[in-house]
Amino acid sequence: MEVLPTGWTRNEMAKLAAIELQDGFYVNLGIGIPTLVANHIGPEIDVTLQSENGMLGLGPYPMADQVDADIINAGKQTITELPRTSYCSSADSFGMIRGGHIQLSILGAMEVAENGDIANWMMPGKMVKGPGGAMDLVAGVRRIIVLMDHVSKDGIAKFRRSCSLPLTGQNVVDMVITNLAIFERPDRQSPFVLRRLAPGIDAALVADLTEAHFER
Amino acid sequence: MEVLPTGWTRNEMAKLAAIELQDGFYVNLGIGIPTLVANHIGPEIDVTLQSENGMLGLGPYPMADQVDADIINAGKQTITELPRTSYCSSADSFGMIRGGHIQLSILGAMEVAENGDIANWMMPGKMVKGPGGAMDLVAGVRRIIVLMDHVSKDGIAKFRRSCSLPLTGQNVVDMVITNLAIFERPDRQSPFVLRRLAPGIDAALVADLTEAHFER
Amino acid sequence: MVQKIYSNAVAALDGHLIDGMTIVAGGFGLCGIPETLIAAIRAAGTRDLTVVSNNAGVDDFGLGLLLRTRQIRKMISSYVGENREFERQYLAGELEIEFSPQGTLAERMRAGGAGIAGFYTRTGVGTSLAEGREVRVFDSETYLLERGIVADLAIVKAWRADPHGNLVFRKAARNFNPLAATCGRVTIVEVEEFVGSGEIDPDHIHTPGVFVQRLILAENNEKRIEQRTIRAEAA
Amino acid sequence: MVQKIYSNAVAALDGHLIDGMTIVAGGFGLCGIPETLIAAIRAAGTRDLTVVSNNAGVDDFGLGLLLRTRQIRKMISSYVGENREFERQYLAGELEIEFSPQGTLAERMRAGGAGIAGFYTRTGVGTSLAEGREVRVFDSETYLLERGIVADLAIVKAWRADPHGNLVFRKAARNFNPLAATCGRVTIVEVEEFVGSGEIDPDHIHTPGVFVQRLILAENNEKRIEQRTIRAEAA
Repeated sequence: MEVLPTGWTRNEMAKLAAIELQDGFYVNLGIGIPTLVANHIGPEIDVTLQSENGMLGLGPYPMADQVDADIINAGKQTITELPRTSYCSSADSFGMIRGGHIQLSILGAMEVAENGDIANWMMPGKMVKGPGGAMDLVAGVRRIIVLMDHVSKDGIAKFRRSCSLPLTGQNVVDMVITNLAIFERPDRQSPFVLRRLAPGIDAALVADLTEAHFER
Repeated sequence: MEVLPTGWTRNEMAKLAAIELQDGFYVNLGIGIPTLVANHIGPEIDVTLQSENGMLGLGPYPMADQVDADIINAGKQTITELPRTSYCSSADSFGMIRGGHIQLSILGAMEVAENGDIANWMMPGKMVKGPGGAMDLVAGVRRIIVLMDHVSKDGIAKFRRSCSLPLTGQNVVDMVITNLAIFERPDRQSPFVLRRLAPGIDAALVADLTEAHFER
Repeated sequence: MVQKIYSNAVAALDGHLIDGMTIVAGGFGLCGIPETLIAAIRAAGTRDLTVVSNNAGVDDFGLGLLLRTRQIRKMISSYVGENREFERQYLAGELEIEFSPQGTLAERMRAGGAGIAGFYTRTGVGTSLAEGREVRVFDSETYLLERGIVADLAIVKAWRADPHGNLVFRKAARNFNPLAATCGRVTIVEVEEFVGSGEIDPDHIHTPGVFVQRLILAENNEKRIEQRTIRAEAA
Repeated sequence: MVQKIYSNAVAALDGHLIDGMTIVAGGFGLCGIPETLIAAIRAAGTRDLTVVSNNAGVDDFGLGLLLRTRQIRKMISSYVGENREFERQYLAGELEIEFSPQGTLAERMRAGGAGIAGFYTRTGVGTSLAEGREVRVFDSETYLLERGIVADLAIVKAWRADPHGNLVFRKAARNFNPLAATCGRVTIVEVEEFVGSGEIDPDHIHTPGVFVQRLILAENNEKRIEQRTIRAEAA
């Protein structure tokens, strides 16, 4: 079996996603690779991270002696407060999300379709654990960026004509960052455009490993 | 013109209504005569008054030097706090009301119908000022007691077959206390029953001055 | 850090006032109303406004000031008493009014701010305010469909804010303010007092900064009382 | 004064546990869960429960304890990972699950508590969770109708309470607790600490006492952490 070029590392993908954060943004980062994005927010921009369990203004992980069981993010990880932090109920927290007050969410996915559909809550062949807040985030947040591997462990394209797995949301993805390339579209009526290739990756390879139609 | 017996005073009507307050009740008192009910809550029962502008636990009017523009009731009167007082938004306040968490509301009315309809927000021949919170109260509070004169200034019965004025709510009144009599019904499928007569008032007079059907 | 604090109301409103726009305002009666921002909108002369507010002020205070100058075309309110100029314009057909029951109005603001397009309430069933609205039975109770409200601009009065726009309201001046703050496409807040970053306990914040785009120090804090009721010393 | 404070969980739950009932519980993951009341329900052995809770605990903690004893017949939740016993019972057909997206679940509790029979949300449109639900277009956006939830009993964890039942939650342990408190026909709250009447600033109260029928001092305050993440001193 041929060895495929691996392209960007997960950390590099997170760094590329961090470029999309603008000064003053309120941002929700999903569990997994998206969490790494927080490490790449420069001091020159003012970004407030939101966690759907009712915390706005997430600080870094605590020192061992700072751990507080009542300060956790949506991944149930212990974190810390910042001077800007506020807490609210889950209903008020999802009011922010559903009401379009969060500018950007960066999420992982199992599949994204060329029409912007996303599938990230049901794993094939595994028990369904539930959508958590993913359906609310993709339906409510103004802009959705997906970070995912370009192909699955079995070599199957994850950016597809249509999702084969049950959907999390319909026509909600604005940008896809994989280890091989970045796809983006200016609005949700437009097709995705190939914006950038990882070092050592050419467009032909990306086309080979992508089922979705995209423009160049 | 014959002089009609006047029956109970407004203060006596308020005192009769106060009997309906039970220990532990959360109660919303409307503007006008219902406000007087607060003066008749004895120290032996624990009643918390709610005001729909977002105050739970209303205290008495302030001394002159205690007046605070930010502490008002729904009648826009200056009042005071109690040790139990809490404030909330108007949405949360009406959540209490609409969600059935307030046990009792005592309101004024222009008309009540024998089926429990109430009209108390549009005065005939006057400009419509709006329902305020009256429609929410009658629809949401578990038990509604109306305090009103038995007949209008023009001698027209206010407890009627059906309301002639625009409704505030349909089939929501549980008890009617007028200056002449008290009518009550055990549930909202039952007819009103004459429960009590004011001193010097007989049932025949009440029947004469009442358009509504009621049982004796 | 993004600068949310503006030097005054004119600067904060700059670029956000357009004839024909919809403005949602906090306040109940004259309690907790954004006096400074109302005065600035009056001075700006913006016209044909639709104003969503529980009340319409009195003749010479609150939103009554914008009625006097005929800047308001339509009010969405629950109660508009205590205002003769309102009555005159309404009877002359110069002003439109849409009544919403008070709790429904509060919930409509919250819904608009929270991405809820509509909701079912028992309030108003069988009344004239139900006309033209969908009626629906759930579990043998009848409900009305009411719609969320989103406004172009929200004007809000808070007690304290920090530079992030985290707000604390004071006592019954909270009322519609936190709801208005959520349902403006842009939310501008006047406060009685600024405090530093981190000075508000994160459990005491009523409105998180995500809802607030611009902040000013309130210059008008008359806080007029509608019904000054007092009791005697002996009572 | 009406006595809302009970001596312990058994006394507070007395008369309120019936086989087949619906219980709504606060908490997110293992954060802010009513540990003491869950233990008491386990000891009481009440069966065929429908439990509304964002999560289902872990195998040996939280609602996982009631799954182990097979007291739960159905869960209404947004996410039920981290629980092998749950998976076993579900795959064996012994346990029913109704998934609600997290924000929809929170709003359903709030709606039930606030007398809102149903509401329209964009969340879940076009997904399998929309099956059997009414779909409706408002302003060219598609929404789903979701229903409010009212439970027979709410079990809630708060940080502080006064004797009137006014509650304050602590940090992210607030989560679903104030919503659960509103949507129980009876609401029982366990707290870490009681304070005296008047000791909580009326502007700092998260849940007013009107929603709370019974209070106990929490005896179990393990507050287990699911993901203990720390950083090195130097970071």
